[in-house]
Amino acid sequence: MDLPAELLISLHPEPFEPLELLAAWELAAQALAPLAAAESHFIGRVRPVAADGTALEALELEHYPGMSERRLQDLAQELAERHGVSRVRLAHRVGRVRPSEAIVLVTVAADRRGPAQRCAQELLEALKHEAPFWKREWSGGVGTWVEGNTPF
Amino acid sequence: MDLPAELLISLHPEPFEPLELLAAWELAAQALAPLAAAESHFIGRVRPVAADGTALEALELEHYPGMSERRLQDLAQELAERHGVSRVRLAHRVGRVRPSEAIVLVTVAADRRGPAQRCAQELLEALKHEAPFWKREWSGGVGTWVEGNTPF
Amino acid sequence: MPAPEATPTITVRLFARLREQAGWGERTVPLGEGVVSAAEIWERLGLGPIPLPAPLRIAINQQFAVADAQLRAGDELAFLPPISGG
Amino acid sequence: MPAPEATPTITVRLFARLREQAGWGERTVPLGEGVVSAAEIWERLGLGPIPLPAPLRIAINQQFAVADAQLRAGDELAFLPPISGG
Repeated sequence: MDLPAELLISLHPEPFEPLELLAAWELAAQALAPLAAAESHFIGRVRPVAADGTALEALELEHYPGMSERRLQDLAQELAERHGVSRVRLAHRVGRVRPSEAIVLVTVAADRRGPAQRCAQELLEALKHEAPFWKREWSGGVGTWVEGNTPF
Repeated sequence: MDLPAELLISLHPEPFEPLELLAAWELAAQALAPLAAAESHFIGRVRPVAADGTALEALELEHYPGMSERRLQDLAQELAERHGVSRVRLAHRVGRVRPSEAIVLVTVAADRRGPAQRCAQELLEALKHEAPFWKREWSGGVGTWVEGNTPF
Repeated sequence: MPAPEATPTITVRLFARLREQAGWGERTVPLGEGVVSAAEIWERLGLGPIPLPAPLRIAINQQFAVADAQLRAGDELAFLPPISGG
Repeated sequence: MPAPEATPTITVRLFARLREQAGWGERTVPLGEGVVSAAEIWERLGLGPIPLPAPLRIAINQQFAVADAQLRAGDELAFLPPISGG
């Protein structure tokens, strides 16, 4: 892959539909060239239970405007280059997210399945640890900051 | 995950739209329970070039009716159990497939990202080697059987 | 008139390159006397020498099997060239 | 009337749990004399003792930085509790 990867990154203060974003992304790609031979997607959604087992009302996602977009861009670019993939689509919610709503969409298109899968997987891990987002669980009217991530 | 995984497997003699299958699959899941916290998808499409570098007209996918469906079912079930995932959606083309059309869709829903990603990845490798499908590349009016798979 | 005694047979199926090389995809084959293995059918039908080439696989009744698996009347035996799915 | 001499300042930002504990999210802080590090600002603002707790991270002008990075007038310094994105 000699051309630089095309990256599309967006933050969403309102709910987004992962499959609609994917459809728009594929449509835009198709206008330029045949769709890639391999596409790997990951959708993360809010669990209905908090870490302590109680019912979750909502997950609040705080972020660092400006820095979060830049970090996501840098992480996507770095991993896209390392794996030689052609396109990356990344969407992340911010604000108050309700159970079963999507928090994150990671999509990678490449000429081979290995790079597409590995890049999508590594990008997901990278953004969980290397981009300034913070989760607070709301349960029974009480907010609790989540420090660290769920086990892989 | 104590319940057995829900498996949905289909063979398609005509082109299928991966995102439409996914939308229908999510809709059916949503009717029963909140969507899973982690969903991993893979879409494989036909490359526009044959193994020898010439332009590909079409890929012909021969299969063993009856055995191919059963093998896909068994592989999905075995891997779903091993990884403890909740839902698997698998679609595979047969017949004459044109460049950039989808050949395969592998989707796994689970409560955690690790099992969803690993199960989707292993299921893709398994079906490439353990289900009776055979590819023939058509290029310049000549058909060439493909033995083995593209590198990972 | 009494029905003719049924000859025990199996169905043999070939796929992809093997089917094209042989010029047929499905045949009913008499099982003959004694125990018969998949490999013996391969040889008897002139599909090639035994042992079978390593990349070929065998299925009996749509389940993978080994070359010396014994066949029974009514079985469906298939010879499968190297798989290339997905 | 001559403009008052500009005092060199930086902007300090806190997020999530840190912001709530401190009761503020953004402040303009005079840089003072001599070289000043991120860790010194942390201590000076009464955010906690130094060295900073290991899980905290620092950003200067929206790039990750180390605790003893030197600050310059106009910098945006942020203290970031453990990240939990995705």
